[in-house]
Amino acid sequence: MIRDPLPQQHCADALMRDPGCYRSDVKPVWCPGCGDYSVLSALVNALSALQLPPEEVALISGIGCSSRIPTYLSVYGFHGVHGRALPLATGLKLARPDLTVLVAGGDGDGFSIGGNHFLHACRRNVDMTYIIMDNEVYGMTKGQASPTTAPDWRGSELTPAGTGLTPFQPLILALATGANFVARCFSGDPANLADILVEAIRHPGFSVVQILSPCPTFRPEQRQWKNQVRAIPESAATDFRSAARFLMEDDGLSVGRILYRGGRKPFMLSQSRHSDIGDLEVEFAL
Amino acid sequence: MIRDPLPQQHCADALMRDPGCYRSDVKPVWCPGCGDYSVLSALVNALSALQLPPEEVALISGIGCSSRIPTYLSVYGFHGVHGRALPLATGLKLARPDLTVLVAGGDGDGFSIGGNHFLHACRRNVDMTYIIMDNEVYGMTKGQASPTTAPDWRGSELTPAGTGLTPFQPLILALATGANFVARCFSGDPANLADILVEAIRHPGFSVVQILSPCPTFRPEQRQWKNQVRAIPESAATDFRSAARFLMEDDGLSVGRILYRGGRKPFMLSQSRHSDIGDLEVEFAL
Amino acid sequence: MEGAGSSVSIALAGSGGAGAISVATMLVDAAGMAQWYALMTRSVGAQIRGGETAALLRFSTEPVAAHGDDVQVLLAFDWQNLDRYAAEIPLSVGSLVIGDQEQGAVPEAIVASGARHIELPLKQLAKAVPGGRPNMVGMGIVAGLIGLPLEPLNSVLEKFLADKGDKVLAASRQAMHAGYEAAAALGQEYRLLPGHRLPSGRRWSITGNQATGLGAIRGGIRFVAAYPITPATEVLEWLAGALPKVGGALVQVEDELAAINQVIGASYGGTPSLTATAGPGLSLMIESLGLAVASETPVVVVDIMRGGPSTGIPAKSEQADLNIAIHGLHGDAPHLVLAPNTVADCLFTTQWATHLSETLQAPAVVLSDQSLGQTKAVLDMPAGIVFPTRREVASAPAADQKYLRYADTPSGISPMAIPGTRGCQYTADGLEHDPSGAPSSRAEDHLTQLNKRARKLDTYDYGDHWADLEGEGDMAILTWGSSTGAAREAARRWREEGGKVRVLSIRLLLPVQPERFQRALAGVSRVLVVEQSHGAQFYRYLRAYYDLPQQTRVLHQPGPLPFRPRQICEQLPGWRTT
Amino acid sequence: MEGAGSSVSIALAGSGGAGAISVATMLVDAAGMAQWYALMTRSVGAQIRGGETAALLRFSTEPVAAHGDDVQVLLAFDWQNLDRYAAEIPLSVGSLVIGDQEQGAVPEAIVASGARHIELPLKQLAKAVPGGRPNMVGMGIVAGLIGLPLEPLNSVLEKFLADKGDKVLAASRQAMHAGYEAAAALGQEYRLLPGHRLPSGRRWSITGNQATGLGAIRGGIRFVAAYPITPATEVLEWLAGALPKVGGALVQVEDELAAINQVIGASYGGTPSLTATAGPGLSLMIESLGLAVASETPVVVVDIMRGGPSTGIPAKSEQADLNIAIHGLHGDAPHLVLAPNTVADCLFTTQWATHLSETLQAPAVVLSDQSLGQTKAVLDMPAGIVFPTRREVASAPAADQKYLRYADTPSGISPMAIPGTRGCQYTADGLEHDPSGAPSSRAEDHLTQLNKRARKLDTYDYGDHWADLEGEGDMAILTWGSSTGAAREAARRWREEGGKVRVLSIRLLLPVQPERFQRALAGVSRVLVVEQSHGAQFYRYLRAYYDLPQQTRVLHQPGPLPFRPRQICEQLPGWRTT
Ligand SMILES: Cc1ncc(C[n+]2csc(CCOP(=O)(O)OP(=O)(O)O)c2C)c(N)n1
Ligand SMILES: Cc1ncc(C[n+]2csc(CCOP(=O)(O)OP(=O)(O)O)c2C)c(N)n1
Ligand code: SF4
Ligand code: SF4
Ligand SMILES: [Mg+2]
Ligand SMILES: [Mg+2]
Repeated sequence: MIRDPLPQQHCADALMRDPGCYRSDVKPVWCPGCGDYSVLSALVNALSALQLPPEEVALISGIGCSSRIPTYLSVYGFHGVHGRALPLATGLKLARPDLTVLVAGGDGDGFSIGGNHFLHACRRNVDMTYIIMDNEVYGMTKGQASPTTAPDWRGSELTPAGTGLTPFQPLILALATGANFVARCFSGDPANLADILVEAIRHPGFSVVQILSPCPTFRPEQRQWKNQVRAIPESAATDFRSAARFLMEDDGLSVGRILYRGGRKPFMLSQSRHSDIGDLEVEFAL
Repeated sequence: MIRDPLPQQHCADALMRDPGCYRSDVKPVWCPGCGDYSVLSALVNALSALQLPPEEVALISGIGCSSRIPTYLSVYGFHGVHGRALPLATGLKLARPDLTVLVAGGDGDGFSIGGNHFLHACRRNVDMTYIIMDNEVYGMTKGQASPTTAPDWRGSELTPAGTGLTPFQPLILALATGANFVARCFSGDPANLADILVEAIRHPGFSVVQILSPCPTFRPEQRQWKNQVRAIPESAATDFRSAARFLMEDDGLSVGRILYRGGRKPFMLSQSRHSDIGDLEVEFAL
Repeated sequence: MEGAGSSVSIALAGSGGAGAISVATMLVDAAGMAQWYALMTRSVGAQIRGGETAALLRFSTEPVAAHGDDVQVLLAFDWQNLDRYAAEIPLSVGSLVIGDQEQGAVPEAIVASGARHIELPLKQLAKAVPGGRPNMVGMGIVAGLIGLPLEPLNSVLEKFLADKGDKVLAASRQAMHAGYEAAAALGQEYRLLPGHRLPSGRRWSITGNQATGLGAIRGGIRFVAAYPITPATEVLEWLAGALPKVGGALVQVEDELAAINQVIGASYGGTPSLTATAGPGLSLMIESLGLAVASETPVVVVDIMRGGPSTGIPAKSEQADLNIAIHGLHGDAPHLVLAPNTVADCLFTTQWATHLSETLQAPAVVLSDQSLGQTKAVLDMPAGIVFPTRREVASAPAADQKYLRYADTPSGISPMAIPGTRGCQYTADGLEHDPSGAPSSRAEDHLTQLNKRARKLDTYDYGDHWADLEGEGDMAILTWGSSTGAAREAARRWREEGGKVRVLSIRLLLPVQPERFQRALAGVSRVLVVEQSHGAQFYRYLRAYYDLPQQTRVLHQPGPLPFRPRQICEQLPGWRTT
Repeated sequence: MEGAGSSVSIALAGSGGAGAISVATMLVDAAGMAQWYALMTRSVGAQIRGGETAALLRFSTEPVAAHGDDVQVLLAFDWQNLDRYAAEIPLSVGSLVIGDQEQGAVPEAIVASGARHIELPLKQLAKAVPGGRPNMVGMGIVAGLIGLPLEPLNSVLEKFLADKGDKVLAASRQAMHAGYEAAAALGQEYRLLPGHRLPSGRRWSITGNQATGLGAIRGGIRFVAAYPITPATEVLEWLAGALPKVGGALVQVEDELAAINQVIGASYGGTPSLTATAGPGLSLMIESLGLAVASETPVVVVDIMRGGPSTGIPAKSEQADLNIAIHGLHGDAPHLVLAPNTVADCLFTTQWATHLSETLQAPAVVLSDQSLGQTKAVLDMPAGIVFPTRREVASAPAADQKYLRYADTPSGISPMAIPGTRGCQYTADGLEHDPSGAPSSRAEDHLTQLNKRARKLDTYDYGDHWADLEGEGDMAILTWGSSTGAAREAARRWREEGGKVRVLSIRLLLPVQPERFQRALAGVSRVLVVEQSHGAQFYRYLRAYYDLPQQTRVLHQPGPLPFRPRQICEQLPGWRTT
């Protein structure tokens, strides 16, 4: 699936874009077995399913193992600083509403240092898709607790007795602050993930897709996720209330379904060119 | 109620501390009619009711009209930078669990620039009381929309068509992220406010008290709040679920009752002095 | 004190409700319509509303960029909290203080100045007019004192009170007239000579913060993301209204971290973008300014400096963010730093900064300050300057070539692909990278990119705009930003007394221009550095990057008090040349 | 290349799984037990796990602070991605490369060096031992080459493999022995002379990051709040384990904005507090560092510098955060900046920084870097230094006096009340304030407080610790931080050849010490500045604050490659003195 370094002709044509059209020639730095590989392949599959011209897609990220993903695609990318992918993407989308803007990153990047932007991105409801590769750990910095880590996880020297903190519930917060599309997936089921990514990208407004994506290196027990995850029941996804109620009871291992699709109008800037600069200056003339 | 610049003798004695013992001689910069005056007086009344020695209370704030409050009390205070009152207070409380730590500020300070710390303070559940003077505006910078401002408020030149954003719901977020005590009050009812502040300060863990505190200067229409607020029904405050359900339906003008008191254990650091520095050095010796 | 004929300085003071600021604003516009020039700075207290306020006005027959040494006339509507700002109103034995006996005794601080003092019954005169207000009486007094004709006064009143209704307008006019007549008794001492006639519209009345906004739009800025902060908010307020009219937009965001990242994102998308803030906000943007450097994304960050450190003195001016603007980034992070030196120059410098940032694909910090930004000035209409170049963009590469975003070009500028351009997809990166943009930690790639990022800035030809040089002689005043006005006025006086002195005001602070500097100072053996910072930041910066003559002195003081020309003049004797 | 008798440099390389780092770690400890000194730095690739890794080792009979010019022996377990780090392993014609033919041909980059090359069947030798691993064979080879006795080797194996069970231990020992024997065939060229006998426990094996942590605790730090970041995380990891044992604690927080504010809060409460980070995190702390300045709250911020700008090169070293540390704050914000110059000095400097911060009620930034922090060194047990003073605290004032937190004292240090002290309640403030702490925007209060905050730092007597001076002569090398090691080694060689040179390594970078500097350089007419930054940040800093002789040269290069002593020696001739 790794494409030739030079852009391929067929990728320019609608309906002819195979997943390889969205993949760059850069080899991921990820560890063997990292869940992010599957997210990468689901994402290129989703883009292929959507037949989006690669040059009209932008993928923005922060810092972390997962945030390395833009380099591995052949769309436009921006690998920014830790925790600031959402505002960077927001600026891009507001200035360039014609582009399909995706944001990707980890649980540390998005919910620890980036938590404020997450809240305000949900509130703002700009038409973007936020893909969180949640491994309940800081992979890149070699295994510290993240906001989604269970309070009793003792695997880090920084929190030898566990964090003792209430885990951060990204989807409840997304719902509560105004995200327009909410889903949870598992990287171990890339076909389902690709389908949901397609829906998320299509849906207007701010879409949040939380993906359980194991970190076998620092959370080897997550290899068991494939046996532990279960499908979100259809009943959970009827409306806002059912989704909220379901999430408050859930242990976080229910995956594979869109929980909420809202109808809020996406935020856009009104830019109406109706004067030239000279007209602006009249106010100063005496 | 404004006390003499020199500390008064009776304020050193338990059971003798009148509200004036908690008030400094500095005149507030607030506008006439600002709701924050009532918050100030409710707070000193609450401290008097609790008979806390003023030197064992610390009041931490950020930047904003409301954040000026520490200077007007005669407890220990810290007027920090914009948006960072909660981590400053957290560090203080963790290092000095013997102090009563209060945090105060505005809706901009707490939910816009400070939003991330708010989430994580709720998660961490350190034993402090957070007093938010919510006027749905940035008073200090002369009237811009804050996260709690209604989306169609057109009073600021920065958002002439309104923000168009979903208002931030502090109490829903506080509940969802783990705050241990949640209440909403109105500065126009300082007696009730003082009562609830007493309870909030007494309650272990992180207590959040949202106070509707009008800004007559930039939101003159808030003068009407006194006619618009209503009591939170008793039924709303039975448990976590009822509180959450109530808040999701409420328009934000229900006040005067504690909505939730949780039983989560407050976060503390375990500091157990059992070796001297020499013992730490043994690991390096060959 | 300067001669009253060609320039006069007047202060209006009172509690916030007294309306000193609106009166001053109207007087400035009226003076401009009367073919004069004018300047108005304001000083406000800590009180959010209703606190003390003062407006410092200077009217002049020639363009004017700084206040004089003393206030010739202080008109006080009341004396509330005067001690908090008395230091900002320089009175001397020659000054005239006009008070209203109804407001109580003249405060000690004023009496101590030795100024002459008279009482006028402002409140009483106002009361005589139904609906009349003392500030309108005061407006009339000042107008009468300086000989402002009634016609422009009436037309500014009409403009400012347009939506207040005819009754208010009539009352205001009448109260103003009452003051105008009262002034007649005060003599001719403060009357200004007639100004030069210019066609209507050729004089502007504008604040530095508005000029900054206009410069941004002229430079091509079409996206602004920002978080309010004093004293930068007015830049944003003006832009929020203006941008949509030219196809752009402003968005208020959750904090400064979001602001800087939103503008980076928008600029990456091809839209020239800007944010404006003050010191505390600039501090928060530092990490991501480094991202703009490393990813080579043009963005403009306007810092309207205020008193520091920390939250400091939000509403007062200081030139103390030079250090952070020049050196604040971690790692080796070459970028642009520019500073306007007059109200009018806020327009030019912001426009030029945008041009340079776009051309050089680097962030530009523009250091204005509260005293420029919140000063309203009557000035000659600024020339419309159009810069030739724009961001160098990439188009689709030949079929057998791979687009290299960070190609190591001779100029150091690599064509930038705008998303949407087929075949040029790349990932912009804040990690060190190879020419394609892929992360690399190899020493060789690091050196190549560090060299390239430095080279593009160092080898570009900035031309003459880098600094303003005036005068001649072997003595030079070296300054920047808002201190330039006082330095120029001091130099003018020096020359009037037969001395020679150059004034070099550096507009382009980074990258440094050592050759141009040497040329500008050729033959200079004595330098006086003038800057408004406690730490002599500008002097240290000059030492680090430029060769200064042995005889270099520094005149530096922190805010909020601006330099008076006299302070600078006092440094010159002993150094006198012929 | 240096004589093999007293020092030898060896590199171990291989893919992440090969275990080069653990072997190197054990060799260092064993060398220390064998009465030698040692140094080990590591170089890791971008791969999160399983990527390329290399360990650079230097063993010596004398204390050693830097690597030599060349690696004498490179032992490669495999050749995976060698091109990514080949530049970091300096081979020359005299070097020996040991490879395993099973791993394929020696890469071109290695062959090009001209190094001699032999093959040893590491994998095969390992396979001969049930459970044996090639890295253990490699360990034996290196040990054999340098003549490390078996006894310490066995005891480190026992210590490191304690929880792996007897079978693993036996297999490892046997594989190591096989390597040890294989080395016999390679001759005596790399054998080290015996070291000086020191009693057991008098030599330490410690990394710079651990030493920093220990220095913090010795200085009195009892509260740490921080956010993980490479290469500072190990400071935190060590402190997280150690602090609770002395009644302190570490808390991992949501971001660096929280970290700096938590430590300010804890310090305000009376507990000496610290945070550690790297460039990106330091950038985020800038605003609140200003708060610590303005509110006069002591805090220590350790910055383990890495390649910049922006996210840069996280795992590699550079000395390019000097600018931000010195000048990064907005407004006039005097503070402390210190830098350790050896692994051992990480301990002393952090301890001293804590002492100064507490004494002077100002934030202190400690600039260590990846190459000091992640270097493991065998060194003489550091002396336990106890500084006399502590934070000056206020006690309850007399009945008729009001406590003034920011009283304008002669020293500039005002006694600080710790919450809980009756009668001293005050509000610490980042707004400018009067002596009581109440906000004030008056020019007079601003000047008083600016003067006071500068004075307390400028007039304090820092004694001899401000810099390390060695040598004599009219030529000086001026350097700081991790570049000091190479500079000292270059100077040593220079002296061995009969030259004279001083080495001045500045530990206290801020406040500047112009008088001490002048004294240290009295009689010096030629200066060579040595620093690891692309922008020559240290040189610019020196120019700004110190008077340098006319003949000043700068040797500066960015990371990740460290200076080789040879590079510095090459700058000295032509300048030779007698
Ligand atoms: C300002 C800043 N602080 C800290 C870091 C160090 N850092 C890099 S990635 C990371 C956490 C990554 O965790 P996550 O987002 O969950 O990604 P993962 O590696 O688990 O995919 C941290 C703390 C940084 N690069 N910048
Ligand atoms: C980093 C930073 N950004 C912006 C500001 C400017 N600022 C001061 S107060 C404030 C908003 C205050 O609003 P709020 O917290 O609601 O307080 P209020 O004045 O309404 O009581 C802002 C934006 C600042 N001081 N620091
Ligand atoms: S450390 Fe974990 S998250 Fe990072 S690449 Fe390895 S497996 Fe994936
Ligand atoms: S501006 Fe509003 S919030 Fe601020 S003091 Fe005035 S009334 Fe209160
Ligand atoms: Mg993660
Ligand atoms: Mg508010």
